[in-house]
Amino acid sequence: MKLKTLALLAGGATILASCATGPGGSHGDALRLMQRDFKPVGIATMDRLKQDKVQAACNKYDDNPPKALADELQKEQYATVKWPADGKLLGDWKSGEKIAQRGRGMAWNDKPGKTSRGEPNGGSCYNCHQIGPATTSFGTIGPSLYQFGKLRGYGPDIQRYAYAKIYNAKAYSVCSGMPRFGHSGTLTEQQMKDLTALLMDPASPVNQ
Amino acid sequence: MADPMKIRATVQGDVADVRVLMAHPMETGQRKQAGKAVPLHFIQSITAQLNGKTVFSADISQAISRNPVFAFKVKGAKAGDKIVITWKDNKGETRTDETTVRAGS
Amino acid sequence: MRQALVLGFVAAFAAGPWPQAAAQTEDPVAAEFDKFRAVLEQDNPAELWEVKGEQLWKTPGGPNKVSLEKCDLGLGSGVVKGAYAQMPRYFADVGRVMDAEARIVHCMITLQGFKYEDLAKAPFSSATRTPDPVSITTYVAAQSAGMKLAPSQGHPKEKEAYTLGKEIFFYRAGPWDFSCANCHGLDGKRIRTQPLPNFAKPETALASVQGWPGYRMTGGVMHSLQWRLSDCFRQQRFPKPDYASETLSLLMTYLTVNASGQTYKGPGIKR
Amino acid sequence: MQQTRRSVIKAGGALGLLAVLGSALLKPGRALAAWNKGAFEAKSAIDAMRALGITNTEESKDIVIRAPDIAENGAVVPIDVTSNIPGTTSISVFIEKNPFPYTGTFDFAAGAVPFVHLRAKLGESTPVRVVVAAGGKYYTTAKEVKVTIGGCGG
Repeated sequence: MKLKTLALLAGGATILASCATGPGGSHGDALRLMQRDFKPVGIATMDRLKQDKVQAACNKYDDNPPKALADELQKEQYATVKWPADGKLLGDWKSGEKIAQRGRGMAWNDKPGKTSRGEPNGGSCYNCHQIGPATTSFGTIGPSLYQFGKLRGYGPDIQRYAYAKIYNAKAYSVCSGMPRFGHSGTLTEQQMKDLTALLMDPASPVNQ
Repeated sequence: MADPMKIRATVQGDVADVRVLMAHPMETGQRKQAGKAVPLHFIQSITAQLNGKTVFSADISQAISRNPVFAFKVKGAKAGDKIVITWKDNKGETRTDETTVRAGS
Repeated sequence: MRQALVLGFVAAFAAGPWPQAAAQTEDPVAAEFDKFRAVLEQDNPAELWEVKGEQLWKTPGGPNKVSLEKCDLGLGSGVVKGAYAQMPRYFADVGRVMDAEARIVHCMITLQGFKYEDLAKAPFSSATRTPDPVSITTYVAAQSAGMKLAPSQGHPKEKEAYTLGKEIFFYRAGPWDFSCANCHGLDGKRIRTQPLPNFAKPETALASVQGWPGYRMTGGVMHSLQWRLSDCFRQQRFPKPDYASETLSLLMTYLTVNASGQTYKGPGIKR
Repeated sequence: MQQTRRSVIKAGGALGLLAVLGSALLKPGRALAAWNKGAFEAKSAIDAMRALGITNTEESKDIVIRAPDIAENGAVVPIDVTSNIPGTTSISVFIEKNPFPYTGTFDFAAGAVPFVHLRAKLGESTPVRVVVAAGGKYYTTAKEVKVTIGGCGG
């Protein structure tokens, strides 16, 4: 117990920084400190601190990796997209709207696939995007998705693009700020179909 | 016992600006903690006296924000006057604090 | 009508010498928030905790029944005025950089005899309880109101802390691939209606320190930077950082040094 | 039913028509010193006003409500009310779409200026209605305050 206290309060003296460069520089020492100072809570396990190939590359190159590497990684990421077995990409836009509004899930007190309140995980979409016209409290980190289908057309290619982008945003832009909702297991296939419908169903308020 | 209020009273000309912070949870009865509803607990009435005379009083509901803040103004006040404020909540708990009116800058 | 005026104003200044000011008024929603934030700050419930924190600082307490008046916040034993604006800083007695709350916790352990485990059990405020270190940090912070932020960068460990803090800030991981920078390394963005200042840039980094400790309107509770950063990691979908841990001090070093030279207004009010 | 009442309130001056519903004998000014349970537990502003004996109101531009057009956080919405009506004795506040709209009455005596600053919880976007008692009559105005989702929502 006492040892732990000492480690927490005086631990830094033992870890020396190597010469880090930019933000993308060596983060070996910072990572070691984080691994010491973070503790798992429920579904938020310690392996979440480990970077996968995409995260490591984006970190290393300040979100701007060389084109050849970016292309290679994007191809790999695209290959992770699991397409619905029934071949249908459009679900129910009404349910999609709810998923887009909800910002909970995947954090300390949440359950696998569910929020701490027992609702299905949300997609947090409105946190970053303008989507339906009724919601004015939308974020601006991502581009506006208002009239997504109306502007791009409702064809199968755009449907596939929308579904795959939600499933794995890194398939199109490897250091995108958008989470990989299918790849990370945040959203279910049905939820991603519902979100695709929100963007692509001609009847969705998004396309009015 | 409830925590003390913080009262500030400054006079400009002959109008005193009185501002008060109260420490109170102002529970609406709607909030849940560990699955159980937290019972209604809120300040119901407030009175403010200037040199012993009631100048401002209020009856309020649970819709007033937690840790309430109020401001009001009294004409005819001068530096050195005494302001006494009392609140009473729905559980019968009460708290009285006072301050002296200061000259404004 | 008023909106049109605001937009006209912004257009007139967009090419002017103050791009930062223009960015702040560009969004009419943000302008409305700013206007009423000033109203709310005029009477800030945070003051209730300043009073409480001062009492806790000066009154003998803990198993050792001593006050914190001998606590060294970096400017010498017992000096509170101005200490917050110069933290985080390096403390030779622990061999690491500490932020204000981590140092207060350290003093509560070493001087007053509290146990870290007890202080770390429920370190953040709830509707019904504000932990003592939060009140004390609020008091200490208030004693730096109106002063320029000047976190010390003279010691090699302080420079190292900045570098490590920067790495933590930019570290992308977790199921959603987020780093702090994903939301707070961009210019002029917002999440829902809440502006997201760019903490990596000196012009906008002040927002990471300003207003903390803060009275948070959501829940009506007093929170410090320890809570803010910890909860950011929750939203980042990371595991949980230990309370008053070195990692948090390092991150605070990065943020505060970026805001160096700007005036700290004292405890604030937050959404 | 509630919707109808609300539109009546929105119609403002039309509120006077409701005078016939209440007792015309009740005098303006708070009849009782006790906390008015009936008014505070009323689920509509109209019912609350009736419980308070406010039955005949006149729209007035001499009441100034200063509150945000869009509130940053519905939990703490700052509201300033100033009455420029001579002889003002009280200011009452009704947050129309809250579950219990009646939020409070502020009485002024012995030199108090008819002004109050308060902070209230707004459950959703709503008109904030103010009723001023002055010179034996009631005056009213309202301001719409929008409440939106602010942060990460998580």
